[in-house]
Amino acid sequence: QQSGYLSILVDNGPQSIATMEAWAEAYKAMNPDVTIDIEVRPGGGEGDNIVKTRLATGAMADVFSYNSGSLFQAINPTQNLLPLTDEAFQDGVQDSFKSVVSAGGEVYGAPFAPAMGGGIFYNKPIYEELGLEIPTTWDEFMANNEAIKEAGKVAVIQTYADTWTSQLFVLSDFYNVLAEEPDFAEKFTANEAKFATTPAALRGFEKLQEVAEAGYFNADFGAATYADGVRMIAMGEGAHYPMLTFAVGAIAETAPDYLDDVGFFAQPGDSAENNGLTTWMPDSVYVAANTASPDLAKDFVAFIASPEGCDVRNEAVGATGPYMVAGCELPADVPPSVSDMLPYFQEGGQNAPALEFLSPVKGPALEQILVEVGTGSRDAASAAALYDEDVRKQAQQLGLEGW
Amino acid sequence: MKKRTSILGGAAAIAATFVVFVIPFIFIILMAFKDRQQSALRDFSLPTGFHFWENVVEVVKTRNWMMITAFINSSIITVVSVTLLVIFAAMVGYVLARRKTRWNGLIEFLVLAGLMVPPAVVPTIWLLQGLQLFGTLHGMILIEVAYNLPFSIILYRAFVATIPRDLDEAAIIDGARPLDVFFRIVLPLLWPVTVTNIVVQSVGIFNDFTNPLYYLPGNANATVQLTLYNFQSQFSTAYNLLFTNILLITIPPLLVFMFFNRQIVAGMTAGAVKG
Amino acid sequence: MSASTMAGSPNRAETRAIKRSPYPGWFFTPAAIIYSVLFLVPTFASLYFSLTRWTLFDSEFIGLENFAQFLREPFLIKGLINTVIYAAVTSGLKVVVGLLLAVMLTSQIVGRGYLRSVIFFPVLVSTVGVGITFTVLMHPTQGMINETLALFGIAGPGWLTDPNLALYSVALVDVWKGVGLATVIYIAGLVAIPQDYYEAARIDGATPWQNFWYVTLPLCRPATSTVITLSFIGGLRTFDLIWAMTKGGPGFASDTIASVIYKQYQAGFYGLSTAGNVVLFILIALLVVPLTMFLNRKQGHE
Amino acid sequence: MAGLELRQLRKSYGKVEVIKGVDLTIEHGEFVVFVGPSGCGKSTLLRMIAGLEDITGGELVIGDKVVNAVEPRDRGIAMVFQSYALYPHMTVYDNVGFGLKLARTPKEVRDQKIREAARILQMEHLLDRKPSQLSGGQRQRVAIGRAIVRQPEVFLFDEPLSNLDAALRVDMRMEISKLHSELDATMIYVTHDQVEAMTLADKIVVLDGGVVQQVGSPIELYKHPANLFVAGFIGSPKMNFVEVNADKIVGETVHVSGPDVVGVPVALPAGKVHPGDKLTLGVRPHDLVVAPSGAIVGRVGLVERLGNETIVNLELPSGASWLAVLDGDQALKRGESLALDVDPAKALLFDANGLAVAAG
Amino acid sequence: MAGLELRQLRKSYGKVEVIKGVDLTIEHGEFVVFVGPSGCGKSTLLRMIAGLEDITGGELVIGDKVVNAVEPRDRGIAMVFQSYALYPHMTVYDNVGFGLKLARTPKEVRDQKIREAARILQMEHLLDRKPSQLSGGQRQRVAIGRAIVRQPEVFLFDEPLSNLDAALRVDMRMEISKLHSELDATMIYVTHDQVEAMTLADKIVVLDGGVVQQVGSPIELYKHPANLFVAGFIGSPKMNFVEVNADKIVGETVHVSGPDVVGVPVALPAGKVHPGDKLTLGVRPHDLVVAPSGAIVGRVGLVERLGNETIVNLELPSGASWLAVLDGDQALKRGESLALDVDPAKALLFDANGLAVAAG
Ligand SMILES: Nc1ncnc2c1ncn2[C@@H]1O[C@H](COP(=O)(O)OP(=O)(O)OP(=O)(O)O)[C@@H](O)[C@H]1O
Ligand SMILES: Nc1ncnc2c1ncn2[C@@H]1O[C@H](COP(=O)(O)OP(=O)(O)OP(=O)(O)O)[C@@H](O)[C@H]1O
Ligand SMILES: [Mg+2]
Ligand SMILES: [Mg+2]
Repeated sequence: QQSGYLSILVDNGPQSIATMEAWAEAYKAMNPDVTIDIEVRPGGGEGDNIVKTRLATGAMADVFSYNSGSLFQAINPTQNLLPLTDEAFQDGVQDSFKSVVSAGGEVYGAPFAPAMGGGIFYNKPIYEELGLEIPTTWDEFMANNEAIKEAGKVAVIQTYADTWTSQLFVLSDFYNVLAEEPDFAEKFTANEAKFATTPAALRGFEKLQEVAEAGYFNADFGAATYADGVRMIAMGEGAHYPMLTFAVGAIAETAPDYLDDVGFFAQPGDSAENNGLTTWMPDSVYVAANTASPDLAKDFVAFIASPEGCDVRNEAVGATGPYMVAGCELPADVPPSVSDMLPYFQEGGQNAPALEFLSPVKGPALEQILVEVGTGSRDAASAAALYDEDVRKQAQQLGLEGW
Repeated sequence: MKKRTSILGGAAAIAATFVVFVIPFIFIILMAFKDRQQSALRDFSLPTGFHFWENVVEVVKTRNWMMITAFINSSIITVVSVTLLVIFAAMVGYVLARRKTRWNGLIEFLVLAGLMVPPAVVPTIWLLQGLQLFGTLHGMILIEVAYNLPFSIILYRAFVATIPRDLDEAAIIDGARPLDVFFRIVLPLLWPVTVTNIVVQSVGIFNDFTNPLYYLPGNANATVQLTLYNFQSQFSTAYNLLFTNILLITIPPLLVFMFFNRQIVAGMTAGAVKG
Repeated sequence: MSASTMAGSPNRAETRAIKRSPYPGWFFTPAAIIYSVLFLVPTFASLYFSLTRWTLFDSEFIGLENFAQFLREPFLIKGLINTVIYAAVTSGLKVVVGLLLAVMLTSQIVGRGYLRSVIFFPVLVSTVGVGITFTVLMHPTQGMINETLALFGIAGPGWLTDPNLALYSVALVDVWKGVGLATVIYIAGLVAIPQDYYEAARIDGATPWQNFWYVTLPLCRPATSTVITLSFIGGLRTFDLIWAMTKGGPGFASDTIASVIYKQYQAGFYGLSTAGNVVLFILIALLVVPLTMFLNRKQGHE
Repeated sequence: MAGLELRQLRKSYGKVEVIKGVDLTIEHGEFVVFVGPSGCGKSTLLRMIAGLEDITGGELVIGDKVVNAVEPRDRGIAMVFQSYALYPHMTVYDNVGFGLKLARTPKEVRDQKIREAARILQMEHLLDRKPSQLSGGQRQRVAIGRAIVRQPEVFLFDEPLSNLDAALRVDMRMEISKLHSELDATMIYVTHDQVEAMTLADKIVVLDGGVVQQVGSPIELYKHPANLFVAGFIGSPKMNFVEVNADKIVGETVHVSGPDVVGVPVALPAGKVHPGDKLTLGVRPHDLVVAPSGAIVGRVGLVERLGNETIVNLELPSGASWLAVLDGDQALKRGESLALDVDPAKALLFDANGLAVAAG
Repeated sequence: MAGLELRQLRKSYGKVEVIKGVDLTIEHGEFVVFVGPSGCGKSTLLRMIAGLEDITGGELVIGDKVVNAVEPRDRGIAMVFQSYALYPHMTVYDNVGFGLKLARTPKEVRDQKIREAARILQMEHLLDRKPSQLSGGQRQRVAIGRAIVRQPEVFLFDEPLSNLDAALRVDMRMEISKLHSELDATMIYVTHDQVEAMTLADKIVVLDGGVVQQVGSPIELYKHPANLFVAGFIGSPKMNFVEVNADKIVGETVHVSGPDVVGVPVALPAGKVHPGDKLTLGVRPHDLVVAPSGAIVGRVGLVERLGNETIVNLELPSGASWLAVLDGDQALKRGESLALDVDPAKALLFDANGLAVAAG
């Protein structure tokens, strides 16, 4: 039985708010003397700034959600966060997750959501109608696209009104990069490998260019939004939508009746044998170093990272992917897009973390550069070169060695 | 004859403004009447069902009636800071326009700088914390005053010239102290400018977004624009609720505008001086 | 008594110093305190950070490197040109349209209250709402604008997706949103013009147009200078609408200096973006200070 | 041709009726002066003629067109405003030349006309100043300049010389008079200066309370005022009045008496009054002469010595006080008794309604 | 006590010097009138005394304090502005009462004073109006009202009656005169009206071009002007001038002749002029009388018949023109020849520098 007051800062993704509210309710039901106050912040870069500003000025809420991986490193965890290494619940958390929320030998976070994959959503009815197979190589994928286009349908959905969606072809290709250049991430961090000069890395840019040049996009790809993309893939207005698997939640929300029409596969590489998924570690919850009630905060975080927490989440927003906590089960009736993803995570499946979990280096302008590639105003090679420039600036700002 | 042209002109103007200004507005209203699925299409279509009331209820109830708190907070911040702004800015604008000294150039530059330089957030928070004002409505009010002073000063400064200096002189001869001249003669005659200031600043402050986000953390301190975050995020947006919310938070400033708009009347200085 | 027997300039200077102006300096005090403490001091403090690599948590002094870096930004020149175009287009249109609307709205026109409210309404709507509304209306295929054009057989352009057009489209929306503000300022300016001058001009034989050109325009100079100053600086600095509508895109086509800086800030390059702000400030000052001096100089009468 | 006709012209501000039905005909080329007490409606009438005030009722004809709904610029008028209304953002030069500029007069012609006007108005050295840098009288002259350069068909002057010194005023009066005869324009002129009214006018219109009291040539109004108001208003100092009764009538002379006067003879055609009638006797201060045997006797009050004449305030027995303007510089002592007499032909009588008992 | 002393007071606007060193002493309780041509600096001087203009040079003493650096509200003055400067957003009532309100006069006292002033100024019915709803003369009266309710030690009036009709002006003149004697206040008064100046002033100050030309009592200035400027300025119509040479001197009489006059005798103490001296002869129009044998002969030009007197424009042989004001209504025909004479004691002579050849 805990008592006291807890403030929480959560980003404004509807699933985030809903999940956190559900957790808070459940937790308060167990501990009636606890008051919980949930505050919402924007996501994206603005959200990063809020979090950093509030941490830097000592005005952070007791518990907050934030990215893991390189963005986590940028908030100075050793100074600003309360270590959770020795908490009991960490025993159940997967090591792969712990590694992306650790700094200076301490673990600071607990998973906020299931893991995600970056790949390609596809519309099952279209595949059935045209008798298509799930592609395992890029060439098969392009052949499928051609067939779809021939059938007078939109092969690939792009939604550049929300520029961040343009990055998927490149980011989800990272499994394939690692397959060819296993040490790309280290070299990249050390300024020894470049996108422009590493053929495997350049492929992601080229793939986007190929798709664009083949004219597979929806007509209004420049003006469509992420919400449009979600709707289109669900309702069969387009056959493929490269996206992160959290989009399942959005589909469930805006087009629940079509949830079963959407499937998912990893972005294919050039060889069929080595077909694997680029994965994203979920966001994490952290406890601020200067919290007034550390014990309560830790207890609440432990609750989140418990099987009960997972159940509450399943109840509130449904399942969107495999959990990072031992004992958490997915319900039996997960939508196909989720079940399609699970094999990549299971024994014998192939997956690799996205670049941002292996390297702190990520240029901020990637999305704009890729929009240029997608709209045909820049070719892959120069885009990759421009991105390398952008990366250099970021690395310098981080003060990394060797830049 | 005059009448006819004014009616014709009025009709033409009404038609033109309808196209340019009202149609986008209708879009906003229509969105507020739709359900989530339809609103996600974001098209210019009639709502398939009447969901306005549901939307309103949901918007208002979301996150523990956050909207209500937000309205109260925003209103307090707006009323107090606009009052301070008007008085302080008018005082500065008045003296700046009336008294020519060699400092004027510098002062005007500093004022302009307030418009040209974006505020430095983190040092300001440190400062507010030092002053024990961080995260309080008082602090927020002072921040709004500081950030919006330049705009009001520039407006007043330019308009003080329209009040004949003879009136200051007459009041001075009548035994008025500087504060009397200012509050009894100049400020009343600047009423149209004050109205403009009130309208513009209250809209700006009521709708302020970034500043409360940084300087006024805490759920109890929510302001109206922050309520938009409840329905809009990078990854998913409930457009019907977002637009209902936009519509709801637009109403108070609109009422303020309609009330004050009527107060802008011509001929404030008529009959004052000869020549 | 001694003062009156002593003649000469030192004495005069002294008496002049004693005489208090009817426009006392202490009128500045309340504003000056709030403004300096909460704005000027933090701003000057932040100047230091433009010379550092700054993560908000700690900073490392790196001299002028940030400035060098900022000036190497690949799209700086493009952004600079865009910034000036954007500011000039928006402030120019706001002045012209705002003035014309204000003239119309101060005349005895029917439906005046309605018109005033309608024109001011966009000012009230949050930028987010405006951004969404117009991205919808300007949608290249389903947008109402292009659908209407299609009725006349015109294939409408991709307002926001055509790189050559996006900036201007946003500028137009900015004018749509901001012209109400310019209009209220102009209305205040117009009602301050004594009716006498119009009467004199009518007697002198002025047509309505001449009336406008020779009387209204010069006499609402306070309003004009305010609107120009405010909207020009605003235009040089804004990014919120650009952000809401195009995020500087497609690609980098509608990036302005302010949006470039904002992106750096979003990316967490705090020192760099502070340096960018210093550069932007200098740029704005170079354009605006001569402009305001010009506007104020011409205010010679009265 | 630019004659004017006012037909039952009326003007109200809300409930206040300011002009209450004015009928007036002004011939082309006539010089008409409006006089009347402060606030009687002179400026309002002028502004209605100019087209600056809406006409509440009646018709205004200029030339032979009803112009009620015609714009000021199409009425062919120029006006000097009582409040000047100089354009504050223009120099004197531009203020004066503005009307010409609007009429697209060529630059040289304009320049020449402006300089000519400036010469007439003795303000050549002020042409580059802004109105705010001028003295009151200088502003007024700019206002006149603005009107006279335009040479319209009708001039409207609203107290154009009120802030000028005597010498300048005489000069300006002459110039306006010259302008009038040169241009053959119709002029309507408001003034409070009796001398101006008398010397300039072909016709004087006396207004009071928004009603025309009398219209006529200056000398007619002076000699034969239609009523008490006109009698009192025209002539300075004011005519002296006293209530009297008709005593007896001897041929064409009526003898009247009252509390302050005894048996003053007044020339009057027979049959106009009857003995016992209640009347008012009016005598102009200038028409009183010192006469030891005079019918009017009083005590000397305030004495004003102007040099060429002396103004005496005479306290009459009833407590009323009369003014007398005596020729030359007379050293009268306060309190001494003084007897005055009046020429019967110059004394006037008014009936109980205030209307003149006509001598004609 | 509120006497004033001006010591070498100077004022420049940029390079334009407007007041060029004025020395003047005004006793407590005195009524001083400033006269001078338009633009000569009267208003400026008044505004300097009020403290509204910075003093460029010299000293201003009120009571016995140098007040150059004293604020207007501490100088104990009230002022009527030439431009009225009414508070446009206040009613007449509030305009008049504003000064009292600032001085925290109790409400009843204030009310009573305002109503008293309104009564004096005949504007009781206007108290609820805003200035924009008033006629020119009504506004001017409000401006006066605002000054007189305050009863300060020094009153400054800048052409306070210029827009009032004659009758009202006479009344107001009386009221101001009464106020002066009741309050025992010092009054400084600017006017262009000669009658006002003459009747109100204890002392007249004649200004020209920012320089004091003469200071003296009205009658002194009229009879003994210090120079040609004052002689020409004081008295209406203007004094006639002609250039002459001294012919011969007989006792205390000088005979002067010129192109237009022959042998006009002028009374003058011996020794002041010598035969052959170049002089200017000045004769007031009022001092000319019709005399068939008169020394001044000309042709009748314009004739203005005012009723009580007749103004004749006489064309002299050289082409110069003189004015004569003749008593009564005289029917003179244009073009006929007229001979006039002048009393030797009333003719004046001025030397080559324009200074009067003093008769004293
Ligand atoms: N701001 C100024 N700049 C330059 N000259 C000025 C300024 N203000 C006034 N003057 C000049 O100073 C002189 C004196 O002005 P002032 O108002 O004192 O005249 P005044 O004697 O009151 O004349 P009036 O009888 O016409 O009112 C005038 O010639 C005027 O043109
Ligand atoms: N807007 C108004 N509302 C009400 N009454 C008004 C308004 N304007 C003028 N008046 C009144 O109308 C009357 C006539 O004014 P007008 O200006 O014509 O007088 P005037 O004869 O020119 O007087 P003055 O000689 O004082 O200039 C005045 O009594 C005035 O108070
Ligand atoms: Mg008038
Ligand atoms: Mg003056």
